[in-house]
Amino acid sequence: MTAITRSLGNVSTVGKVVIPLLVLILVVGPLVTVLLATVIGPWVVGVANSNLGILRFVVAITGILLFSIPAAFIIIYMELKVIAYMNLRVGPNRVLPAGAAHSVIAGLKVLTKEDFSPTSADKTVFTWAPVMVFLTAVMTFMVIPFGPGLVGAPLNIGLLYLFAVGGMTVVGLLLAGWSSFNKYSLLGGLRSAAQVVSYEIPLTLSVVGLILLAGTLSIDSIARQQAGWVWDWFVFRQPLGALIFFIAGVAEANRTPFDLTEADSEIVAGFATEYSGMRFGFLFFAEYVNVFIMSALIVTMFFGAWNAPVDINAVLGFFHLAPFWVYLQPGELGLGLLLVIAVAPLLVTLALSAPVYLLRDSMPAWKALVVGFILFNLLVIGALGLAAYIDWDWVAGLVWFMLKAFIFVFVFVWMRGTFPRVRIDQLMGFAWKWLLPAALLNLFITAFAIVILKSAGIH
Amino acid sequence: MTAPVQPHYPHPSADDPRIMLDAQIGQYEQVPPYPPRTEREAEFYTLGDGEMFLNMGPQHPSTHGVLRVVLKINGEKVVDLDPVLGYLHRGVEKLCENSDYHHIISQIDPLEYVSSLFMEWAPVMAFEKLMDVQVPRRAEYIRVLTGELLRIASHALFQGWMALDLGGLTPILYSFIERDEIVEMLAAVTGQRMLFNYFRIGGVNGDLNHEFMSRLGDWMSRAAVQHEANIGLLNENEIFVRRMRDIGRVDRDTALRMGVTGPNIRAAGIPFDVRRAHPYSVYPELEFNVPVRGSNGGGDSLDRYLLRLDEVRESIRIIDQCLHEMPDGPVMARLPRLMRPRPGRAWAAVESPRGLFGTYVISDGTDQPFRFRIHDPSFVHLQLVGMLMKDNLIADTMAVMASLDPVMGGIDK
Amino acid sequence: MAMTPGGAETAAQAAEDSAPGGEAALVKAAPGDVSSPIIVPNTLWTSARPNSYESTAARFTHLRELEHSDLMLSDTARWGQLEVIPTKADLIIDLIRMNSLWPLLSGLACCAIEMMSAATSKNDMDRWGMFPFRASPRQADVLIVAGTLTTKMAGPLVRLWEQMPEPKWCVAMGDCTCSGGRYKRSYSTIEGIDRVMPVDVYVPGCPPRPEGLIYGMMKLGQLVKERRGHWPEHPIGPNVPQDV
Amino acid sequence: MDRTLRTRLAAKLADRLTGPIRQRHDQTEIRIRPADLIEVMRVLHDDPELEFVILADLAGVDTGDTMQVVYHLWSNKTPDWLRVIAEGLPRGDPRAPSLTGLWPGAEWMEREAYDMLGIVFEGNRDLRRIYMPPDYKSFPLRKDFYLPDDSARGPGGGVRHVEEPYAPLAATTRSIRRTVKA
Repeated sequence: MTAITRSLGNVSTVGKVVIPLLVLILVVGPLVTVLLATVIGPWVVGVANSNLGILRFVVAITGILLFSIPAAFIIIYMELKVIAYMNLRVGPNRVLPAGAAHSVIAGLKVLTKEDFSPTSADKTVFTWAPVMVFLTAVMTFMVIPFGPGLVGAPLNIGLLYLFAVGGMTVVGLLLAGWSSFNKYSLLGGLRSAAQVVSYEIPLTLSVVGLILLAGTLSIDSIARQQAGWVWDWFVFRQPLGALIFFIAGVAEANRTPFDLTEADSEIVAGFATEYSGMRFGFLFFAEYVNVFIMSALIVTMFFGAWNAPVDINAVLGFFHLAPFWVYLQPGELGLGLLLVIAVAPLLVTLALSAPVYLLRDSMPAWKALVVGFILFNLLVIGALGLAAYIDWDWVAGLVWFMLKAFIFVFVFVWMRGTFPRVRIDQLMGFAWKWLLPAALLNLFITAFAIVILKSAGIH
Repeated sequence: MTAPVQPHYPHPSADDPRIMLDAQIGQYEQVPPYPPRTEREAEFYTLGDGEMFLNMGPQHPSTHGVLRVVLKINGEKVVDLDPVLGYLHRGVEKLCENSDYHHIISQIDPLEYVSSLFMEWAPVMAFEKLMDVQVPRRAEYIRVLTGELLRIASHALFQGWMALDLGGLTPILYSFIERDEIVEMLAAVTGQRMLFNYFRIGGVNGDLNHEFMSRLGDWMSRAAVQHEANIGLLNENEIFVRRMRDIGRVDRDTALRMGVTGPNIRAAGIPFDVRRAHPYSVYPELEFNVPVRGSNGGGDSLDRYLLRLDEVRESIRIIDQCLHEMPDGPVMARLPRLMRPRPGRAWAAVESPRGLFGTYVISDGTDQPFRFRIHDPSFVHLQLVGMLMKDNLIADTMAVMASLDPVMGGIDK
Repeated sequence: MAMTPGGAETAAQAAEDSAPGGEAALVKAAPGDVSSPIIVPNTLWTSARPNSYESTAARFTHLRELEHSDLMLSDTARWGQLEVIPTKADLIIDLIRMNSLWPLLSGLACCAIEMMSAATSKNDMDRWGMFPFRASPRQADVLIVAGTLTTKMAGPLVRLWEQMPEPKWCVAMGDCTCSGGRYKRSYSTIEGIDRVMPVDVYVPGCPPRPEGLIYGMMKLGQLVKERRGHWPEHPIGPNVPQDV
Repeated sequence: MDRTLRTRLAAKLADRLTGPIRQRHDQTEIRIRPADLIEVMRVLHDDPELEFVILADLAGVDTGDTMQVVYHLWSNKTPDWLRVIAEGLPRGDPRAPSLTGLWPGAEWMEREAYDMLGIVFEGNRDLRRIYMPPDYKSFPLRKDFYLPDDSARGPGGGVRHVEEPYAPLAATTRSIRRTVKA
């Protein structure tokens, strides 16, 4: 025993960790495997089978957590680059082509910064407030349908859940502002409380008309009702509602021109003034996740969710064509399939690199081959993507959904590059004097129209 | 001589009872930490019900440098405020009193770093009065030309800062393009981008050169159009206009009593422009208007903003006239190297982009001035902030302060 | 009267402008007569809140103490216990930091304008990932001291520096911050900020061109990569031996 | 040079002036006692023939044995700048009446003169240091405040005692010469 201790004392820190772990794995590993195979495995499967809903929820929230990070990175990169071009600048362009990784680099750097809390701050609240902000943002994702069936939790009261959870963001901001023990933070937190609470009302009311029209609170159902052509989208039946929802959404996401909570020129960085390191990273992330959520919501409610703007079946029907279908059955080719897999890449690569080589004098052969290979890969990916798009509903839905959502993200970024900031009294006045009556008007007109149309027998 | 040894002091606050107490209570709100010394300080540092202090600066994004403003706020409303200066006090006056007359030009240059040619102009004029020097006409035209160029650059920066303080990101970058072009142009003739050190007693340091003229020609060919485009960028923005209208209104009487000059007094409806009120250089020979804005009730932030845009238009006119009317000839008077003016006093004032910039020199017969006094317009204008901001919102502080266009270098000397 | 009056008109004036002659009029400065000296360095260097680090008093109040301590001799001075992390990971972290240096939005004087100019369209600092000027020191990596540092501003500036989280770097921009520059003789300026805080990169010039600042920032990036988490060699304060 | 201004001033303020009215280039200069300051300024400001409405500058001057406060005024009625010198303030306890009642904008300039030269303006309700820190004791623009010579400080001088007035030996040779002359 002493020999073992002595030799353990000689190994490095890494070794001290690794060697006991190895021993543990060697001894415990087989035991666990046997147990898993005989007893625990069937039991887990049984439990999972009987609790499919919960399992689905856990998988979904994990997926969404994983998804929210690249989404935020892409939006941050987009903001850096788009605003740079609006400013007649180039923007970040050092890490990866066109500086594509600069947002990731910044995120990682923030992660490795020192993370401390001020002396007089309420440490518990100070630590957990960013988590709360981020968590509410991510929880909102749960009910957003990214495509047909691609939804974390298909609640039938999805809208209600959305507003209930979305409204909790302000609690996180308020806690962050209050616990920092900084007057700028406090002002920022209070401003965000006033702002979000005020804009929550027109935001919710603007959707009530839509609910009356759709007759449901389920987001999935609302999305399905917008299938078909562009003019089936709710934005054409609820233009005022869409406008109010958009404006209130900008205010909810704390974006320019309503970014009073972190107004640089007034209250330094608002509720985030005292945050550094990863806690600041959380707040920063949550802001951009919120931007994506707002865009996604606008798309889901008013801009046809995952539906394509063209009803492809109707078009095909007009030309008396059968619905397009991929007739390729790979299994029927038999041995030929192997031949294709072996030869096709080579031939296609050569075929693609030949024109490149011939058309450009300065191109050496190996470079042309590389270009050809890349083109071939792109071709294959494109073909596979097209096949997936045609074959699977959810791929098509995801493509359209992301496209539309990022168009709205672009609008958010555009506004940031363009607008000055409004003042707090103008902000509140706008919410209560204009948006709220307009939302109510929208609601009454919708209800009135529905009653009239129903009594007239038109649906 | 041995250098003084830096003694090692124990941590002074380790057992400081006041700090210990603060740590126990958890607050550090004793502002100021000493008993009030003046009536005004006692009044300001007494908190009413529901009020608190908010300390802005010396490092704050919108205080235009190292100004510190202590706000007494009630919620979002500013009850009172107390600007604290001196964070950039470089002792320029004392340094100038210890430098000879040529040297002073470079000492005073960085005072108002946005428009440093005007900082050279006033002392140079004062020295010329003191020494009875006649400046060649070409040199006077060059002074006017470069000065007006710099005025445009300064007003362009003002436009950008105004937008930045109201939360707009983009205009500042556009105005910096304009400013960089002008500054590079001036660098071609002076050799420096910001602190030109170009004017001399009795003329300017070097004639205009080819690169300057070609750059200027390029710029002039599109200056007016570009200016109108820059105006359109902000003036048609509803948020921007609403943020500035009816904020920080200065009426005529206040403007006079507070010693306001420059664009700020013209925006209050009083056509006081040193170039016309007390003409110097070749300004009497040039045609330009003194733009005035503001109704009977005085001018608000928007007036001050718009007036500067009007001034840019006039400056472009002046530059055009200078280019057409500039005579040939020498750019420096013949002067001895070592200057010992007769004992006497001289005062000279120029219209800088911010207002009346004056210098007052007393000579005692040596090659250094006995007393050298600098009067900077921003210093006077900043006083207004305390008066204008009462019962406005925190966000308006930025709008008003930006519209007064203070530069801390000049304020703090 | 040593002064010779220049003319008839100014004779009386000169008499009024200047004091009567003689040694008697010379006001002797005795120690305590006009003032008592204020010692600058320690008020600058002591933390305003000694217990601000996790409720414990700081172990060191001067970098000079740190220099002589065992902490400074080991590699762990800045990053803490890093033995578990392989060296290459350290390099990757440094590469990341090098490409994302967020400056603090703080300018002192003239150089601040050129600092802003470095970030604008013509000289785009954002290309190296240096752009988002953070307004709060908690989120900044680099303190670009742009402009003359006065004795009154020294305290707040050091406090800003203390408020920035590690790892942090300092760029001294302009002659005034490097050495005192043209205001070296003044009674209210500090001759170079390296008297009050450590400096990583000096960018001379009055003011330096924006390209100069960008070059300095790129040099800083190089330093971040090469220095691998070590402090600069020189300590704070006068680095000339006391016997000189 | 506006000769009519000279006659007008002489007519209005004959008994207040302590010296002759001087004119040079575009400046007219009058000298008064500090005790008369407010009345003189009121006349200058209010009189319809003078109407000096703009206070362009307020400067304190330390001449070595006495102090002066110098005002520069502008009026639409004359092409000259008017310089008003309130002279003869004792150097040990320089006191002058404040002009903040007439021009509230003079407040900070008076604070500056107080900060730099120690001139106390009676009636200014906010007379505290404006540039230097509140605990600063000396007055930098006074003539007995010497700027140190570059060579007087060793290269390893470190952070100097900013406020210590240097004894003449350590001060610039030039400033010593001037002071001795004066």
